[in-house]
Amino acid sequence: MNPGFPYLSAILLAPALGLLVILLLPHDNRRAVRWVSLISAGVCLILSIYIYAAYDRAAAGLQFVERASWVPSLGIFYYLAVDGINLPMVLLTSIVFFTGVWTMWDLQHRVKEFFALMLLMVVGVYGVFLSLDLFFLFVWYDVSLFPMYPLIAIWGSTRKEYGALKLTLYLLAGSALVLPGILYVYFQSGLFTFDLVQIAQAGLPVEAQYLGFFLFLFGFGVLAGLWPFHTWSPVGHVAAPTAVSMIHAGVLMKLGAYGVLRVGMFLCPQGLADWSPLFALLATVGIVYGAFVGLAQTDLKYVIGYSSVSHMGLVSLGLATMSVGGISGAVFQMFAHGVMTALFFSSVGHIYDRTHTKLIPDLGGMAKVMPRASFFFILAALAGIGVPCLASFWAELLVFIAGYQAYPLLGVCAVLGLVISALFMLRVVQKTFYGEKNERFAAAPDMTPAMALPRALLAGTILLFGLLPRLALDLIDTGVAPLVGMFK
Amino acid sequence: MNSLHTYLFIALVLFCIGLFGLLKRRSLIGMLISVELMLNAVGLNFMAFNRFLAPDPAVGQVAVLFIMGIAAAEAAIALSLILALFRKIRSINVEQARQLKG
Amino acid sequence: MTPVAPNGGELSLALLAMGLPLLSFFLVFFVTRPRVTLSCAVSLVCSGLPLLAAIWLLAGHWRMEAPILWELTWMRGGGVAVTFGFLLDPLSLLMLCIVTGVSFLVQVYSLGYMAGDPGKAKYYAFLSLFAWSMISLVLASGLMQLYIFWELVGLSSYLLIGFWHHKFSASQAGKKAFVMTRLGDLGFFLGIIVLLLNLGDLSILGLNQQAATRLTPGLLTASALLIFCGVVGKSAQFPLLTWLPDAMEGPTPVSALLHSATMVAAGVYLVSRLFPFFQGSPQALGWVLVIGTVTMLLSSTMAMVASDIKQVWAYSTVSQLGFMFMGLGAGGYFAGVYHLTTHAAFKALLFLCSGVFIHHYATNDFFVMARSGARSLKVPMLSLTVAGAALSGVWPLAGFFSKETVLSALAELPNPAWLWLGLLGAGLTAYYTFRLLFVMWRPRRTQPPAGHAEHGEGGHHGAAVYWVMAAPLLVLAVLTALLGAAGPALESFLAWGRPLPPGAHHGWLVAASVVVVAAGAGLAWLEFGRAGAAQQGFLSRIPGLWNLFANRWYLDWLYRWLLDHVVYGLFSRLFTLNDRRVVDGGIDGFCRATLGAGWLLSLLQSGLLQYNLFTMVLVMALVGLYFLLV
Amino acid sequence: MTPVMGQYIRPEAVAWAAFILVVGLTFAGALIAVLPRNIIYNVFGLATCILGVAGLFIFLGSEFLAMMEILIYIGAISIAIVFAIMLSQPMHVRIPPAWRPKLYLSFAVSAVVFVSFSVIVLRTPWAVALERSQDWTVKRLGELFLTRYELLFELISLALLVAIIGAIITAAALGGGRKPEGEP
Repeated sequence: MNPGFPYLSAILLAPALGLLVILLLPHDNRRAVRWVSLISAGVCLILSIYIYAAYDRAAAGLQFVERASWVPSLGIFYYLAVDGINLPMVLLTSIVFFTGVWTMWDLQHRVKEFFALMLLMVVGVYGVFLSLDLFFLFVWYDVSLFPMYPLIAIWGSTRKEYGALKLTLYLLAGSALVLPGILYVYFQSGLFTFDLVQIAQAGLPVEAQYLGFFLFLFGFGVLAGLWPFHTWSPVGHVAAPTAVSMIHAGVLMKLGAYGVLRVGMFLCPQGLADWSPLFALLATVGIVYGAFVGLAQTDLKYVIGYSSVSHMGLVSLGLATMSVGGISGAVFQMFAHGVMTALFFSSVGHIYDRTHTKLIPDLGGMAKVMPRASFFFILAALAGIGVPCLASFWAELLVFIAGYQAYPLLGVCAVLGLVISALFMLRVVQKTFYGEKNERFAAAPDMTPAMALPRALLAGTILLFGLLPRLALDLIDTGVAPLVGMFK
Repeated sequence: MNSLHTYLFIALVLFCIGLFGLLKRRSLIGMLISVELMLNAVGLNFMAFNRFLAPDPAVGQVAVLFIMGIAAAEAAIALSLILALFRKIRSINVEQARQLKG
Repeated sequence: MTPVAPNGGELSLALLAMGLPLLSFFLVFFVTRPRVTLSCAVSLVCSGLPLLAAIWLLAGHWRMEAPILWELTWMRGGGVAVTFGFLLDPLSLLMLCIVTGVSFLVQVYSLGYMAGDPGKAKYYAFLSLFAWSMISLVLASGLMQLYIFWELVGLSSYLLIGFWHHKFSASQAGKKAFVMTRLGDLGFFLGIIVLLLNLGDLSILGLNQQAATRLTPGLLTASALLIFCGVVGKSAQFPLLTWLPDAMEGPTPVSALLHSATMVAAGVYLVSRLFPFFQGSPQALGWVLVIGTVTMLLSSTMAMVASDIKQVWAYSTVSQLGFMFMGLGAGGYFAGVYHLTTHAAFKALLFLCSGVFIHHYATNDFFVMARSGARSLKVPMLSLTVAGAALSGVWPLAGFFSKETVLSALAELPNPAWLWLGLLGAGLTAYYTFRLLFVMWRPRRTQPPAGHAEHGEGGHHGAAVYWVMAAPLLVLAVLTALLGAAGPALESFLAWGRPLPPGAHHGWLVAASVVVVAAGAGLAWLEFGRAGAAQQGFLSRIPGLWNLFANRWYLDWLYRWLLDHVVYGLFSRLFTLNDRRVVDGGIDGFCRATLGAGWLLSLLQSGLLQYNLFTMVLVMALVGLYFLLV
Repeated sequence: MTPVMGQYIRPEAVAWAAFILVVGLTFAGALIAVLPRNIIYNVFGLATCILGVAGLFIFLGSEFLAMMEILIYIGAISIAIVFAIMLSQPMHVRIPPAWRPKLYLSFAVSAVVFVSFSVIVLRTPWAVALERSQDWTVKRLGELFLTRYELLFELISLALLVAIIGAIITAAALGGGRKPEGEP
């Protein structure tokens, strides 16, 4: 089990080191700041791909384990490991982070601060995904949340202060449920350890799981955009700058779902069983509701924001089914949606940068003006609709099957959401990219090949995992199967 | 005349008059005077307990002497503050010193 | 019937047919797009080779005895496995030939039709994508694979309909097609889930052999009907039929390929594919029959008043698909498949001929075309006539024979009403077909146009272009003329070469259908063909009916109303309001309440020392009292 | 007091009269210290009240304290207050009457305190120490100050010193640099 080289710590350290170097760099050296960010992101990406490939699928379980006691008297451990559940998330973070940094290459305003905050946020995200210690998990969770406020409030657009404040308040409110939850679990387990695996193996008292899961469900659920705690997310997406939207919708929202899965479901499987009907109901309402609200939006980013609500509803529905298929589907959906929504936001970001509008009625005929940006957006939209051979199709397939099996009525409603989401995605595509082009933007430049590359990386990921879903699902299954065993 | 309760009630009345003054007066000096009354009431209480209850009659006197010392110090500080405040807002009316308003 | 594994040759041929178009799509779309000629060449090669492979496979397995099956696991997750593979049996081989054949001919034809279009390379990429999806659909070994490619076919249809996406109507039509078929696919998908959860096996062979015994009748009917929902969407059956006429916004070759010969026929193919499964539930077959009949009659009436040549053929496609479902619903497996085969030939031909006219005269209105001298284009005109006659069911063309098989399947039913309705439909078909043919052959120059002229696609091009387009017409015309003779051979092929049960032969049926067709054609002659005819149908004298038919029985209006008032007006608006007012309003209200409470509390901080003292003293006194008394 | 007089006037009666006088002096002084609006009256009221309290201290058996009371309160504090008055509020400014509700509120609060403390006084079972020393002398007081209460004694001295320095600094520096009018 000892890999020799601490790959996971390296992933955690690369952005942290990059952050330090950036802080030491002079203010006006934007070039160096960008390169340092990109290199640290690239190192993360390469390491992530390596561990994704090197993970032994036959052996399964936790691998690349690094465990050291940190505060023995309180039972706090520095405990990093990957399994089938968080490995895709780490890969997702690396991809989105790398492309996000690249996408923001042309940023001119307070470059150093921007990249420093972004690196800080990403350190937190990696920390959450890699840590198996509740204490560290919570600390990283908050580290990843707080840079959002300055990132949105300084570099954002449309109603940025409002969006930033709303987002921060919501997420802190969620955090305020998670912390008592963690402490509750800590004391109820009677082990006085923060080691998640130990607590999960020992098992909590059944009556404690009811409250415990409730706290985790709604605490993390806020970040996962669980209906009706979702309104921060479209507002925040709209306000945030491109790369932040990408990381935010692509990765941060996954933190919430991951938290529900890793902390809530691992520690309180019985609690999930009690709360599952409500969880599934809220998820389904989110799916349908998000799609319907998305229909009425006129701002491109709002549309994507609501599609995120809808798609994250699918993740929640998958988790609520308590079956291998559903949870695997949910994890895969997290991955697929992360890549897809990053592609969405990076394309919209380009359009917004060039035209300074993201209002759908103002645009039109963009496919002629910006063929590359349009291609990437349309590809993402098709992935969002659930077109086969694009990654999210498989995830949705699994979630729908499991959802129908567990809750037939909700499953049918969720599938209905597919039609609505097709309607609103295509409506946006039609109004934005098709039709007569708006002469005002006729001269707006398309993406340069260099800027198309990160988008192509995202698009390629969608296609690769769409054509070869086993690349991810075989791995995810190994992580999910033991969890489902705990429900029995 | 020779009962604890008598003295306690005298002290209490004195204390309440002082309190009334403290709450009512707008002049800071007036408030200071009221505080002095209350301090006296407390000293009286100490002496009463000293006279009727305490095992060592010296202790209460010590306490009263301390109170007097504190009162003197307090008066000095308070008066200097009042003067400083007066120079700032040209008034010793406490209702005009509203910088603490939330 | 136990399947056998393919030998090396079969495996490589089938994979070649499935893989080449995908390769072509990626090559053309991502690599060779800037070089148009190269792109066309790549695409043509990659659609020609599958055709050869298909013919080779068909010829090599003409007397096959067991289906050939090859599968691998595409996706596996949580007990659900999706396989990717192919199943070669007579039906899939026949359909493979149809698909690759029409696809290849259309690609050749498009060389001329799309000449000069700036997006030609992209167009070929999309055609390749379509070919890949359709071939993989046809060869699918499992229902889930079929569904996946079914969706992909929908996607390529969306892309091709909206190919000229700068036209609002085109992008609108593409969206409409996608969403309406999606609506049907919803049912299909649920049907698959029901089958998966109750059977655990989605292989087509397994379904056909075991579903009837392993499922309760209720579940069987339910899943069959759900799957048929998908068919209704894809094959544009009632009530989801209105997307197909709109889909004519796409380039004409696309209409020929997708919206007449192959993609819309996928629904018929699916029902045939699962025919034993459907037979397990008489109710489900009954619904197939009902839906088919309603669709056929409804869309025939719509075709009777259309003046856009592509619209006529679009309605006719819907109606003929309905006719196929009548055949299948009546239990005539061969009837449906045979009509599908002949229909693919003559309908593709009809569209391609129309494309030549549209290309030449830059209009879609056949009254205008005729006045502009459409008669002078001999090859398209003759082909059009042959194909039209085949569509109407004129002996000895292919349509006559396939229509006869369908009608005889209907005649087997205990209730004679179905047969009468079928004959009525045949008469209507003859009427609207000959109406168009007579208008085209005998234009009235003096008379004002019966319909308003629309600007069609294309423009005038040289002779080379004309002949590139005309060559596929000739091939298809020959096929249309000859396929009728292939009926018995096809029937025995589809029945695995076993001797056929002697079907009841209805001699009077031939006579009846001839009479009906003659009546329809005669009526058309009276109104449009004879010298001095006003070229106005009897329907134009009945405004109520005319409006009903011209407005597609107000189905579109109904959908528009539902979309505007229910989806947008009710749900979307209400949910948005809820989001703004209730959810957001609640949270914002909570925040404002917090601020307000803070403001209220700040009032207590008057800055007046004595008010603070009041509180302090009072509280102290009361607390002291409390501790003493309690 | 001669024995002759003692026949007519009993010492207890004299003591009673003196006690009532002292209590009256205390209350009257307290009221004068609180009620009139003119601040000079208040200071005199305070002085009167202090006299009364000093008398009460004598009744309670500590002449030394009575002396100290007069010395500190009247001799130091009242004089300081008079100085402060002279340095601040001009005498001729008319002081408006107090705001009525505030008056009532103050009274009510004081009344509540009075009632509650009365209850406390009455309901507490005051326990007398079992052994009581009778040493009331100043000598004993001095000894205590220099032995057991040494630290407190020092602290009080320190506090006074600090207070005086602080008062000087506050009055001089914190005044805001604004010089009294008329000075160059």
